[in-house]
Order: sequence, then structure tokens, then C-alpha cells
Amino acid sequence: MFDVALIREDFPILNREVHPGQKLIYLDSAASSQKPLSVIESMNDYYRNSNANIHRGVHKLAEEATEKYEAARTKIAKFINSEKSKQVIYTRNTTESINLVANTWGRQNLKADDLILLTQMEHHSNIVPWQMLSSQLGFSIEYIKITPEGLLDIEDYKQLLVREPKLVSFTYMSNVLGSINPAKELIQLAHAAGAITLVDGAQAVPHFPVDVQDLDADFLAFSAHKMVGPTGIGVLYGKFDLLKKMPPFLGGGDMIKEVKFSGFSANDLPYKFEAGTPAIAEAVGFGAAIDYLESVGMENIDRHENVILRYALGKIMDVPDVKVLNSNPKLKGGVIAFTFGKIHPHDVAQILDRSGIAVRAGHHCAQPLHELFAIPATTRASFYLYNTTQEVDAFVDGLYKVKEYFK
Amino acid sequence: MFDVALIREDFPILNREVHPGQKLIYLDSAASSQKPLSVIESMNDYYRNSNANIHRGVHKLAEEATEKYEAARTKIAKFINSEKSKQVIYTRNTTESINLVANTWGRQNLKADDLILLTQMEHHSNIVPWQMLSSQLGFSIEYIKITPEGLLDIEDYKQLLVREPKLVSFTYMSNVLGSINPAKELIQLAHAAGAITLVDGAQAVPHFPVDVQDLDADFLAFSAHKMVGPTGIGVLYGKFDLLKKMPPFLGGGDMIKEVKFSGFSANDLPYKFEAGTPAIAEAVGFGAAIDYLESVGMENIDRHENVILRYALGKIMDVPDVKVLNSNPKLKGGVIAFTFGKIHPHDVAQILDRSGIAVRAGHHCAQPLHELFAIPATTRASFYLYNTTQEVDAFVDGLYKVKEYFK
Amino acid sequence: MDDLYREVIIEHYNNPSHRGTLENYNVRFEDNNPLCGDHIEITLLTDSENRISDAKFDGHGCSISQATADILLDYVINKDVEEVKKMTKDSIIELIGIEPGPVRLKCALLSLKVLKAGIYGLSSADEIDLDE
Amino acid sequence: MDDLYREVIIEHYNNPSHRGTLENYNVRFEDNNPLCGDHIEITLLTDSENRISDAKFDGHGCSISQATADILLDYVINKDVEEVKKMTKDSIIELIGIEPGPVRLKCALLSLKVLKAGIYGLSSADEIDLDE
Ligand SMILES: Cc1ncc(COP(=O)(O)O)c(C=O)c1O
Ligand SMILES: Cc1ncc(COP(=O)(O)O)c(C=O)c1O
Repeated sequence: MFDVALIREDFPILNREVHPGQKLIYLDSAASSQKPLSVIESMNDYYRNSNANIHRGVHKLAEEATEKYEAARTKIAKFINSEKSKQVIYTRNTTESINLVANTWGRQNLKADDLILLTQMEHHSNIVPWQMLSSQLGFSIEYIKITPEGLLDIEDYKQLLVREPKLVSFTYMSNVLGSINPAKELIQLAHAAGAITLVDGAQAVPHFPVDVQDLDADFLAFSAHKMVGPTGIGVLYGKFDLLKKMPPFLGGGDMIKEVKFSGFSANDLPYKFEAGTPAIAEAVGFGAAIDYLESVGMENIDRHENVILRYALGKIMDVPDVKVLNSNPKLKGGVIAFTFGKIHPHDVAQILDRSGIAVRAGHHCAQPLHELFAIPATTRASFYLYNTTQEVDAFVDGLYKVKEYFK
Repeated sequence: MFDVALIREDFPILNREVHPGQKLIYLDSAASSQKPLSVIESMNDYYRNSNANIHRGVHKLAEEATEKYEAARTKIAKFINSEKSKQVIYTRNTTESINLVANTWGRQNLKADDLILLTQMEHHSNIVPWQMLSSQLGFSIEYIKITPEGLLDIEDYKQLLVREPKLVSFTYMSNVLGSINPAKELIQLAHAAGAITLVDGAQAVPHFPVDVQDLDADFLAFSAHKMVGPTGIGVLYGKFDLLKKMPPFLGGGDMIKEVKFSGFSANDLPYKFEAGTPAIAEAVGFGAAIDYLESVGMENIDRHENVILRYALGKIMDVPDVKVLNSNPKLKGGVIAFTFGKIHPHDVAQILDRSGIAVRAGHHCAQPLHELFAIPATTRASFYLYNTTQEVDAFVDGLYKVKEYFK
Repeated sequence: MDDLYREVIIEHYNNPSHRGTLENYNVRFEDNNPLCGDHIEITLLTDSENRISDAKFDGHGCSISQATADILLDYVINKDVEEVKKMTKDSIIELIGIEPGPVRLKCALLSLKVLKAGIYGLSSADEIDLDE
Repeated sequence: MDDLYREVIIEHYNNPSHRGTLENYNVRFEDNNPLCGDHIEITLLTDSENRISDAKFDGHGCSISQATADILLDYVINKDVEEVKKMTKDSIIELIGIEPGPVRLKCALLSLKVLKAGIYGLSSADEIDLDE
């Protein structure tokens, strides 16, 4: 049973008044989600009772810390249905996960004449690492087109696959359009053309069930902070054989088997990719976040967000001058990015904030996509398991108020 | 006034019983320190009241989060006496800080015929990144010798400088020997020879006052988790002109000024080096850790640790079969690594643990140093502001108990 | 940000006094803030005594970027160029009378960056550091 | 780890039954655990029916690594080689009767790794995965 009122009780921040008399209405979960008490308390408890460095200590605290750190990995692996838990590599965030692949698999496998494919709807995190590497190695990047409605153009993709790209790296769900790409189909096509695939799951894994084996994804990247978990930790999932063949990323403690003055040998998975003291408390918090999401149920979360999305789209489309990017709720997650006549998104967001309503304004780290639509910025409302239709009402009322300021 | 009894009250974990009737005696701070309540609570408060993604949001929570994140940076900058706060780059830990320099400054400036200097007492974090880069770029690495007493051999250093190394990267304090290197002098000599310097401050910044301007250090790396702060965050300090000229490290959101399909331009300092959603709560916790350390006073901490160290050295040297690596308390911080006859350090640590005493056993991520001393592993006790002479007594009593098991 | 938002900013945004381009100018500079698409162009006429005798701005963007440009020109017209060179972040905060917050500070500072880059004859406004 | 530590581990560590090197053997393998310097060498004699007729270990390291080697050989002598191939992490935990904890598990597993690598005739014990 999904009861949003009960869920809201788990999130202490939702009681906050952000301005006198104005309770928080948080519509910015695509940027970072709020955290339930169980996640906050898990880290609190870790620091109060079990804190120690992991792996190399044989005392009680070090053992507890190591067990908690690894138990969280096992939970995450189960959550995305990874074959083995050692295929779950802890990183700082989605961005670092993608950079890791670029700097290891990419550096090892991409040559000057190669081609890789991204899409026109990528977040900067899935563009810039490849641009940086391409300027060093000389391979080309093509961006799979999107249709005017904001969906991936599968025909264009098929055309590009004929050119035998080495890698196809795409977002499962756009953080601006909300568009959910047919990941399984895209991966099948990529594999048939001989390409490796990386799925940017930053907006997918938090919002609906993602199964790496069903997708047959080669790599999957996501961040804890967008899925009711803490900042400072993310994940790279990879197929075992790929990860095994990749050279290490960062060098230092824990990622080695043996170090001599003359050289080192790398550790086994997953440690090969986890150099230095990792984000231990954050892993514990991430584990608690997985527990929380599973207790609610990812299908329930998906369904609830779709209800909120449809309700919101219905109301916002009636507001004069509002233009939504991809207004079709069918292939779309809980994200509404829009323009509002001539009113700059910063002004929209700032005036909404005075009623306690938190939305984001800008290019949402998808500048090329905005350029494609010939708009410098949009206002974005995004939803998660704790949002309600009443909050949507307040948001739409707020838009009418904004309109009054700028006549 | 420094009162260790009062300080201990700030650290909730020190009340923990790790085994029935056995209170925690934590002598493993060189691996990771414990956290005072104020640090734990600062993150708690952040998640309960201000959590949001930073920089790009114009709503109240995003502004609060951004302010807290940046206020911590300013505190850290002041703490190490950085010229500007934008010279303080957030990383995950010391290890990532060093890898950042290797992959940006190093990749840009080191050529096949070049030489860089490390020391024989380096932590793997300050060895492996350079070995990795050297295997790609072909430059040579020499290790400055240490004397049989465990101090840096300055004469050997001067000899090596004649060969005009491009970089001298050394630890301010060894995490095994405890030896504190004359950083200011080493840097002066390096500069006179035309080399850039990187100081691994992982064991220094937590334990005594470190002033980057007085040292004239080009780079300084350290970790929050070793200085009463959270896991998941560290710092790279760099001289402004060096940082400005360096190419970016990881690519993604926040580190860009502008992104187009055809390429990107990098952001200003410090954001150029902070790709993706950073460790926000951890920065807040790091700020609280700085506040805490400053309220106690770094000189006081240094003095207290030296008292404990001298007391401990005095007692442990009387235990039969104990051999301490660098037993001279003059140029040494609060770290005692030792062998105990034929008893393996793992066994020492495990049996001490049954009395609640947490020490570390192994090579402490300094395998080459251990190889130099021809021992595979040592047991290490390390001290911090909350340790007492009574704890040292219990530790030494514990050693006698260990001896009984292995007759 | 408090209620001054509406009064000061919105007023200057909706009814700017100095919007446009001077026909006669000896300084012209433009720049944009890629983060939010704000764009400002400033044209300036200085007299023989190095005073700013007239100035106009053009561009588009959020109310803070545009209103601040208007307020800034209001202030600098008839001022000595040397005086303008000394203006910093704090001068802008004082001028507009509100703390724009960490995120929108960039919007508020764009026009001063453009103005100073023009006066110094720089090729890029990035070289202007308004912190000091 | 509970009090069994002393009784089982320390007893086998202080008074091993199978320490040494066989003069006649047809399997020999050695490996070390670089993390803590544990070293184990195992020599094995199998008979015509693929049974382990005798075995010895040598090496140095912590009590868990050495005691486990002794306990393991105690168990495998007179067993079928095929049976040994099936042994996993869990077999070791069962054999020694204690949960060595996440950190010292490596020490406990070293001798089984060495034994299996020898039986399979591998060049490196790294190829042995004891999780399954
Ligand atoms: C001297 C020294 N350098 C570097 C490190 C690595 O620190 P971290 O694991 O936080 O990256 C440590 C701590 O283990 C250390 O003691
Ligand atoms: C689609 C997408 N990819 C990548 C990212 C980057 O995530 P992070 O900032 O946690 O690295 C985000 C979030 O901003 C995103 O929405």
C-alpha cells in the first residue's frame, strides 16, 4: 500500500518553513532528492558507534565498518540485479562513474579513427568526459538526434550504427525532457552493431525498476543523492569481464595487491577501482536508502510519480504562455521543464520560492539540448515519491502570481 | 585550556563497549579519527533542514546549501592559511587529491626524460599514481632514502636534486614511522632546484598547525576523515597560478562554463576541478570539524599528542621483544609502529581487540617502506587529542597478555 | 531576498531608463552568462576629462541582470572612469540594496564585468575579478 | 571472534600436525598474501585412485593463516581430490568453527586457495574464486 501522507512523515525536511508561514514544497528532486529519517539516522549511528577505516583493520570497529560498507554493496547489487556484488563499484556520483569508464575502458579501447555515439539529450556529465578524451585520442563523437517532440530518433540511431561505433552512451531518462529512452532496445541494437553500451541511470534508477541483466547493459552509472541517499557516493556497475580487463582508474591505498618501489599490481574487483579511504558512512547511508526504496516498492514509486505528472501536465498546460518540453506523459518520467513567455526562469523560480516552492531554473546541465530548442534556460519542476497533487496546485497557483509581477 | 576529559565528552563513540564490559580504547586515529558530536550534528542538521543541490538553484534550500558548502571552503582556506579560498578544491580524500595533480599538472608537464622524487616512506597514495603516470609518459621516479633511524636522508635528497627533478612529492609526516619531515626546508631546496612540490598532509594537517604560505608549498593534500571530519571528502590546495594553468580533471556538470556539441570551456576555480554533484553534506561536516579543531587549538593538540607519545614510548620500550620503528620522540608525531618478536601483527591486534583496544596491523599502505625494513607487517598504535595515558597503560598491559597466548 | 525584489528590481526591469545603444560612443563591450543566458551590451561615451558623459545598455535575461545594468548606469553616468575602475562586488550589492544570494550574484555582477572589461579594453570579461 | 580463537587456532598454530614438506609429492604450490605477508606452501601426494594419501604445509604468517592450513590438511588427507575441488569459503568457516570476520577471511582462505591452485595445476592462485 502506497500512502503518500505516511511517506511524507519519513522526511523531516518536509515540515520545514522556508519562509515565515511558507512550508517547503519541494519540486526539485531531479537535482537532488530529500532523505528519509532512516537514511539520516543510519549515518548518525555509524559515526556514533562503528566509525573506523575499513578493510585493513582487525579490531571490532574496523570489522563492523567493513561489514556495513560491504553489506550496502550487496544491497545495491540486488537492487539493480547485478550478477555479483563485486560488479558494483563505489564512486562519488554519476559523473565520476562515467569519467571512470572514459579514463579506463575508453583510454584502453578508443583509437583515433573510432566513433562513439551520445544523444542530443545528454547531461553534461555524459558529454564532457567524452569530449575531453576525444581531444586527447582523436576519436569522433556523434549525437543521436531527437524528434521535435523530444524523443530519441531511432531511425537516426540506426543510421549511425551503420558506421560501427565502439560505444553508445545514453541517458535512460532525460533530466529536462523527462523522456524515457527504450534502453533495452537501444542496447540490443548497439550490441548487434558491435558496440559497448553505457547507461546514464541518474534519473532512472531512483524512479523505476532497473534490471541490468534484463537490459543487458555493459555499464550503468547512478548517484545516491538522487535516490533518497546521501551526497558523496555513486555507483558504477559493469559487466564482470569488462571490469576485469580494464586498467585501474585512480592509484593509491586499497586498490593495490602489492606495491614495490619499482611498480604495483592491481587488486581484485571491486577494490581495483576504489583508491584511498572511501565514502564509508555514505555507503552505509546508501544501503539504508535502498532498504527504504524497497520497502516502498519501485513499482509504487513509478506509478505515483506518473499520477502526479499527469495531474501536473493537465493543469500547467492551461496556464497562458507556458510551453512544456515534451508534454506527452506516456514515455516520460516526473519532470516538467517549461518556458513561461518572456519571463526568465530565474525570475519564475525566485518568485515561486517566496511561496516556499522549490523548482530549478537554468539549463539543468543540458546546455546543448537547450541550444537545440533555441532557449537559454527553462524552469523545471520534478517529482518524487513524497509529492502530492496539493503541491502541484500550489505550484500552478504560484505561476499565476509570477505572471502578475511581470505584466 | 586543554582538558582531555572534557574533550572525550564530545566524542560519543568513546562510551561504546566494543565487547561486553570492554570499553573502546581507540588507538587507530592515523587510519581514521573519531568524530565529535558537533560534526555529526552538523550533517544531521543539513539533511533535516537545508538539503538541496548547490550552485544552480535559486530557491531557499539551494541557497542555504550553497552558502554552507562555500562557508566550509572559506574555513578550510583560513585553517591552512590559503591566499584565496578558491585555491581549496574539494576531492574525496588525499588519494584523489594526489591523483588529480598527477592527471592534470603531471600529464601537462612531465615528459619521458623527466625525473620526479618521492621518498621511501611514502604511503601508497603518493606512489601508485606516479607509477601509473610514469608507465604512460615514461618519466623516472627516484625515492629519497631514509636513514636507519627512519628519518629522511637530506644528503641523499640534495644529491638527487642535482639531477633537476620536475617534482618533489613527499609526506609531511609518515603514517608508519611517525617521522615529521622538515617540509619548509625540503620545499626551499626543491624550489632552488627548479622543482614543483606536493605535500601529502594526510597525517600533518590533522595534528599540528600547517601554513601553506609559510611552507611555500605548491600543492597540499589532506583528508577530512583523519581530522575529526566525515568520510567522503578531502582537499587539494594549490597555488593560484598553477591551478589556473592546469587542465580540468573530471568532466561533467559544474566544472564547465559552457558546453556545446562541439566542445566545452572550463569553469573558473575552484569549480573547474569539482565535476558533478559534490559531497555537500560532507563539506558542511568538514567545516564543523575545522571549527572544532580551532576551538581546541592545533598547538594544544600537538602538545597533548607529544605528551602521550613520550609516555607511550617510555612504557612500550620496556616490553620484551618490542621493536619500535623510529623511537625518537623529537621529530615524530603520535604514531608507534612496532614488531613484537615472532608474533604476527594480526594476532597482536586481534588479541588486543578483546580488551577493547583498537590498533592497526599490516603494512599500513606503506609496503615498500616495510620491505626496506625487511618486515612484512607491523602493529601500529596512533594517538589523537582524545587519548589518555590510562589508555596507553591498558594498551601496554594488553601487550603482556598477547605474550601469554603465544609462548 | 526580501520584498525589495519586487519594488527595486522589477521596477527597473519593467521600466529601464538607460536601455538602448548610444549612437556616439567610444567604449563598447558585451558578454553573456552562459549559465542562464543573460546577455548585456554596454555603450559608453567618455569626455576629455575621463568622465562618463553618457551610457546605455542592451540585452536580455533575468530581471536581476537587466535591472542591475540599469541601476549601474544610473550611478556611473557623470562619474570619473577611475572611480568605476574601483567598483567591486560589494559596490553592486550596495547599489541594488539587496543580497542577491550566492546563485544569482553572477547575474547581478554581469553588467559591472562588462563595463569594466570595456573600460580596461580587455578581450574577455573573464579577466575581471570583482572579489577585490 | 569468540574464545574459540585461543583454543582452536592457537592450539593448531603452536602445535601443528602437518607442518613440513613431503619428500615424495606429486603436487606442490605456494602463494602469499601480500597484504599481511602470510605465506603458505603445500605439498601433496595423491594415489592411483585420486585420493590424497599425504600432505604437508610450510610457511609463516598470522595464527589464522597457519592454523587453518593445519586444520585443512587434517581434513583433506584420505579424501578424494574431487571432493577438495568442491570446497569453498563456507567449507573453511565450517572447518575452523569460527567466523574470522571480513578482514581476516583472506588469511583463513589462503591455504585452500593454494591447495586448489595446486590441484588444478594453475599458474596463479588468483584464478581461484572461493565464493562459489
Ligand atoms: C601519509 C598518508 N598519505 C595518504 C593517505 C591516504 O589518505 P586517504 O585514504 O584518506 O586518501 C594516508 C592515510 O591512510 C596517509 O597516512
Ligand atoms: C541524466 C543525468 N546524468 C548525470 C547527472 C549527474 O549526476 P551527479 O551530479 O550526481 O554526478 C544528472 C544529475 O544532475 C542527471 O540528471
